[in-house]
Amino acid sequence: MSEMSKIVRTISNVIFPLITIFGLYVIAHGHLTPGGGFQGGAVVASGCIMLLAAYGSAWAFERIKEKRLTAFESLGAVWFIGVAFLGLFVGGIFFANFLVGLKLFDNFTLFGNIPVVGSTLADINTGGVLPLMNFAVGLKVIAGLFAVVLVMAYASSLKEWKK
Amino acid sequence: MNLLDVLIQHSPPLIVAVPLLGAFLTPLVGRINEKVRNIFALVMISITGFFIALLASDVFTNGPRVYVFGAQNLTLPVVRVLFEVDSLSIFMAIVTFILAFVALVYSWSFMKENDGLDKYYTLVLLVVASTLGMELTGDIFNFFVFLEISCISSCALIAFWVHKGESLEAAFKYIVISSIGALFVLFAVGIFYAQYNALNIATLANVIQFTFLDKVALVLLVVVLGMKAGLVPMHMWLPDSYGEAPPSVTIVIIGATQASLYGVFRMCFTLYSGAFQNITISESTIGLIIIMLALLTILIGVLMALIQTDFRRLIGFVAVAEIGYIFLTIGVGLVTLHDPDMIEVGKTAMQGGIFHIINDCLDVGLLFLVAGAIYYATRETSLNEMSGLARNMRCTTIFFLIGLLAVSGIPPMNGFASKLLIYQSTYQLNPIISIIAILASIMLLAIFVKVFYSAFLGPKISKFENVKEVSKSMLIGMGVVSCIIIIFGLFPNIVIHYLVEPAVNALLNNAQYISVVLGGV
Amino acid sequence: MIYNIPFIAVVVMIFIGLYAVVFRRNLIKMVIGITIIECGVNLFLITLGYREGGVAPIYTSLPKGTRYPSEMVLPVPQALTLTSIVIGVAVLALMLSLVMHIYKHYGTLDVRKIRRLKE
Amino acid sequence: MTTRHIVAVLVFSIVAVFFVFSALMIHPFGDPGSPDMDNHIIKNTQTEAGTNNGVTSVVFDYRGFDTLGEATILFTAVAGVMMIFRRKKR
Repeated sequence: MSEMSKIVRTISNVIFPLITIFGLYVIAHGHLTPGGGFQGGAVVASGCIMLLAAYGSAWAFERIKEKRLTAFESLGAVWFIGVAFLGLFVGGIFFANFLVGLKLFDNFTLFGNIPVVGSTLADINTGGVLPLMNFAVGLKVIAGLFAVVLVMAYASSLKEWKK
Repeated sequence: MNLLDVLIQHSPPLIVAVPLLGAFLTPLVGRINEKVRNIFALVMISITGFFIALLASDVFTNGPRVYVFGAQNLTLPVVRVLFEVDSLSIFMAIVTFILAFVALVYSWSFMKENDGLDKYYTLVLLVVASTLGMELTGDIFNFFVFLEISCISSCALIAFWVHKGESLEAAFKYIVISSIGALFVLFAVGIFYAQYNALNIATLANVIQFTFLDKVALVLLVVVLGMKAGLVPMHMWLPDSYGEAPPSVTIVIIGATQASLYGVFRMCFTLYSGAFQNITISESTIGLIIIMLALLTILIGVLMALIQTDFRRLIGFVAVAEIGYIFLTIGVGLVTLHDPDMIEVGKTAMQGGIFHIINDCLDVGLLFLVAGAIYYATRETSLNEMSGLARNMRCTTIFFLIGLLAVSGIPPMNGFASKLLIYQSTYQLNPIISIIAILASIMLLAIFVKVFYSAFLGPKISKFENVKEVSKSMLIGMGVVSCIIIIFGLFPNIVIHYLVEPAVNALLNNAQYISVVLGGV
Repeated sequence: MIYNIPFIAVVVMIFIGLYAVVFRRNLIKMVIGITIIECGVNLFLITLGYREGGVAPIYTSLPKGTRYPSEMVLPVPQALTLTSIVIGVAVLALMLSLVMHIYKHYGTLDVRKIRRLKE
Repeated sequence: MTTRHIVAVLVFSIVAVFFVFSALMIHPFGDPGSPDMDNHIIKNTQTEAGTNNGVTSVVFDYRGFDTLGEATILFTAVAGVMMIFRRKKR
């Protein structure tokens, strides 16, 4: 993939932060509003892919290697399964939502509040392990999807592929 | 509650989670050192084996065990994913563990010269984890998820030698067929969900009514899982992918294929057991259709194997024929088990079928390992080019002889024990079926004698002057499988009594499977 | 009967996809066919969970006077669909990379010219 | 049109008829009856999972193990693509 015109590059520069912020919002509010790790991760990854398309694969490949991305992906996966294992060690069962109602110190809860039953306003400090898992999945999806597209773009721009 | 009880209680999720964790960590561990990574993968598989052994000791004595994810107690209606481990599940898990362990030991030196081994070990661990997940799960959507993992990771492994066009082609064929198949499984899951608002196998088995929609779902499930196992007429992917994948991987993929077979057993005899209860022998159309297809599978597998010139494709077609024997027992079981006069026949057939699962894995797996060893030593897969290999590769020749005798069902080997049970039961149903089965077995022997004569005996060729015996880890891998084959062949009664019979009883005791979850509701 | 038109649409989508897989000769078109089948199955799951006049099963700022659970759509099919979509993406990525490599090896995407593994 | 095509079209249409019939036999669109499992989830998502979002509670809590499988699938696909596009070591 080669570089696109200056107009495209400028506009993608301007839009990229907005896309990223929106994607991170979708990830962070996954337990309150429609959305979650996968959806938000896909939004952020598509923002990254937009930059890749605008600047060309060689530019992107100089700045980030797919090895680093796969390491991030592994990290996300380990984080996810790690939370599940924490459920086993702390909550006594695999995948237990052990943070709900758990008071860590005096009154501090980490995502541990229980919402009032019925229609409520959004309280971000709820959900137990759900936000943690959302973050893990978000990291995974961002790194994974971007790595796939990056590798494909780079491989198709190599000379040996063009006959 | 002592530590052992706690470990046993938590072993169902750990059996799947440990290889998964290993797969996630392998890319990170692989950055340290190649040797550390290989040892790490082996250790992860061994830990899994430890948990499988613990759970097996419990399940074979105390009956099925349920593990609910995310909650201490089971609440009704069943909303959570749960694992339900009965003797059949744990039997399949043992099979998978043996194959995975052998594959990892064998890979140590077989794959040494390749690059991209981090990903290789990751994917092998993923296939193992997904196969175990398919075997232990008690939730039908979870089964679909693990089916997808196994098909994606097997496909990537089949394409491991990317510089070969044939392996890419085989991988593409495999993923097209298995992803469409998996989507139809999802469609069947949707049908169940629409009718009964449940995804749990025990709950579904309790309420299933055999409406038109259920029949459609049953046909979809049997067709798709049969396709994944290699039932004719959807068998064409199997020899391709078995023949083109690296042989160390083929043995793991055999395990994944057998998990699909396990799925057929589970769907036919647990999920639909209540629905089949009132069907007499003349009405059990699906059983008769499966018997027909199974006979076709055996015949086509054997006949196609006759004309092959590529060693590994030949074994692939033999694997198709062996799958046919297991499907034969499924068909016989479906026809006979609900008829009070014939129930003993059905039980014998099921014993033969389930015993044949492990024998098939070991025999065909051993043959693939031998083919891999020959490829490693000579870089040759065509049978027309091989000759006189017995002089330089004595151990491999012995292993090949063991595999040959086992796969064609000759008395001192394990293949004989299970095939005898199959012949017995089918003879009581209809003598023609058993005659066809025996004839096919004899033809298998003929095929392999021909291969043995042309590849291992025969005149010396100058090209193979400097061929050496393969290295130790490969010999250990083949040796382990051969030992198990011989032990199973010498003491089939013990194996049947302690492993196979509990599995068959668990499979046929549908009420227990349901009541463990629903608690007599 | 007339209310089941969404399910008929599902069947139509599945068979359009199957048609592409079975009768088309181009690898990319086969991949597109598989994606269409997958969309059909996803649509099937989503339509199963619809309750007439229902809102999304989310309590944050629920419209006033909504009765639950009878006026919320079912959450489980949505979760299943989410899983199925991600699986679809994964399969698509793998298939496309295989197609790229096949094109590199054979210089064509025509199934008839690629087949080496016969009999 | 070869014979192979005709057979394929025949099989295709027979299967299609079965699918259409099953589509007609599923419960009417928009009326799933009384779904126990889903009603249980909608009622208990705030107390058990501690979240307002019913779908997220199913994805990560009630059926969290499926999501682990799903994350694994993405991981598998990325590993597979990386393996297929690997470059030779120098």
